[in-house]
Amino acid sequence: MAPLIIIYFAWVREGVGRDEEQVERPGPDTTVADLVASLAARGGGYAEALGDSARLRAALDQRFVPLDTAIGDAREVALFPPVTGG
Amino acid sequence: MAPLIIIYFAWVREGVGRDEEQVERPGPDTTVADLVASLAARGGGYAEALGDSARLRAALDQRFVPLDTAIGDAREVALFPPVTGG
Amino acid sequence: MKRIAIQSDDFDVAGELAALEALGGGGVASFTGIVRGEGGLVALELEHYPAMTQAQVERIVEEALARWPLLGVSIIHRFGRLEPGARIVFVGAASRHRTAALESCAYLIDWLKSHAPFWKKEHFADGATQWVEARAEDEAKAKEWGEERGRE
Amino acid sequence: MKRIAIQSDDFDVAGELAALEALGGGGVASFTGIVRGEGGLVALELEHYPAMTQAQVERIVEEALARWPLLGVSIIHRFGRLEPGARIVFVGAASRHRTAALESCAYLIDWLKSHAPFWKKEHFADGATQWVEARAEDEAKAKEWGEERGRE
Repeated sequence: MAPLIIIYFAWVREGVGRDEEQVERPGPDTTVADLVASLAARGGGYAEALGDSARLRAALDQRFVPLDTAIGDAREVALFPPVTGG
Repeated sequence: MAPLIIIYFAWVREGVGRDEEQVERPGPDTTVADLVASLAARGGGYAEALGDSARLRAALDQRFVPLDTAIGDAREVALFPPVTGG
Repeated sequence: MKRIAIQSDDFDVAGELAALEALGGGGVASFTGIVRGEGGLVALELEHYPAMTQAQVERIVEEALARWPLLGVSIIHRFGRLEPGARIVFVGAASRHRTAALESCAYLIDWLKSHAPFWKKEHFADGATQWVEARAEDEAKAKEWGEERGRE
Repeated sequence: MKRIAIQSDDFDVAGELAALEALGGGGVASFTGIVRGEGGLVALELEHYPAMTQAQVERIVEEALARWPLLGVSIIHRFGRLEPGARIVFVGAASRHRTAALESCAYLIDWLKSHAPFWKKEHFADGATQWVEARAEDEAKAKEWGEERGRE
């Protein structure tokens, strides 16, 4: 099974120190919030950037989703702060 | 005392057949509606253009006024249909 | 910045917008009205009340400046004979606030429609002509903004 | 007409407006957002999510086309490093109806602010940097338009 791609933007990217990484695919019922918690448990920049999930937003395969959404068979999870375009 | 200048726009102008004219100044209590009625009484194009005051709007010295406004010492009365700019 | 022009010539929208953009406000909104060539229309003839137009448009610009925190307003209204596709009117506003810029443009164009001394005559391909009638809808839109000082 | 561009280069507002004016609708509205150089800001750095941005902006353009009788919509959003006075975003709409043109511009810019995957970082003269925080006000404005299909 293909690994899960995680991509980061803005201060989340700066905090974790990378744009993108691949992880072993979790079970399909795993939610984005579960993934965030497991990444934050790595400590360091990850804990800082991902420790407070209220400050985070996410997209699954380029669609915004609430953090309690199951990752299912999504190819790509993106984690980022609330957007500030326009 | 200076005469009263009356100016016409759009189909009112076309109906009366002129842009502008001067008339003897009526008493200061005369309203725009009174003036319109006296002009309409001339008959012909005047009656046609000015006979139905509900279709008319007016300005006194370049300010919009309701037709029941007294002409007072205004220098210029303008008579025209509702505006259609923009 | 306050710029009002009542003219027969066409105008340069890019230049107007550039002047508004240069005010440092962060947001510039605009509306441009164009002659529609529908129903065999070959030209729109705009008549206005020269002695009144400039002063009347200035009044409403002052209203907009009092209502919204604007850094600049630009209004250009043409008169004379205009063919389909020609620009008739331009309204532009600059503000720190996008809502102020957009709302003031809506206000200005609504007001121009129903309270600036212009009259439009349509000329058709078959030689017929017709004065455009004021629309109750336009009057209602202007009223929605509330009464202005010095409007009547 | 539907035109969406996500680019680092500046753009030609006059050209965008001319394309919208040529649609024969009678009314063209626009909003342009510009970098404000306040508080010692020397640059704004815009990051975005390339794989998502275009599709996400297309969704909202489709929403606007479904909501208002528009003849054309044009959206340009820049990314990269932008200095004070630089254009960030352009939203334009053409319609037979001035209200539709102006309202859809307001809708599009409100939506871009709170639902397009862009992030802004401020760079100051003293070398400090700061990520711009999302404003609750922007989120509320977008919500006022109601929920869109496929937004979440």
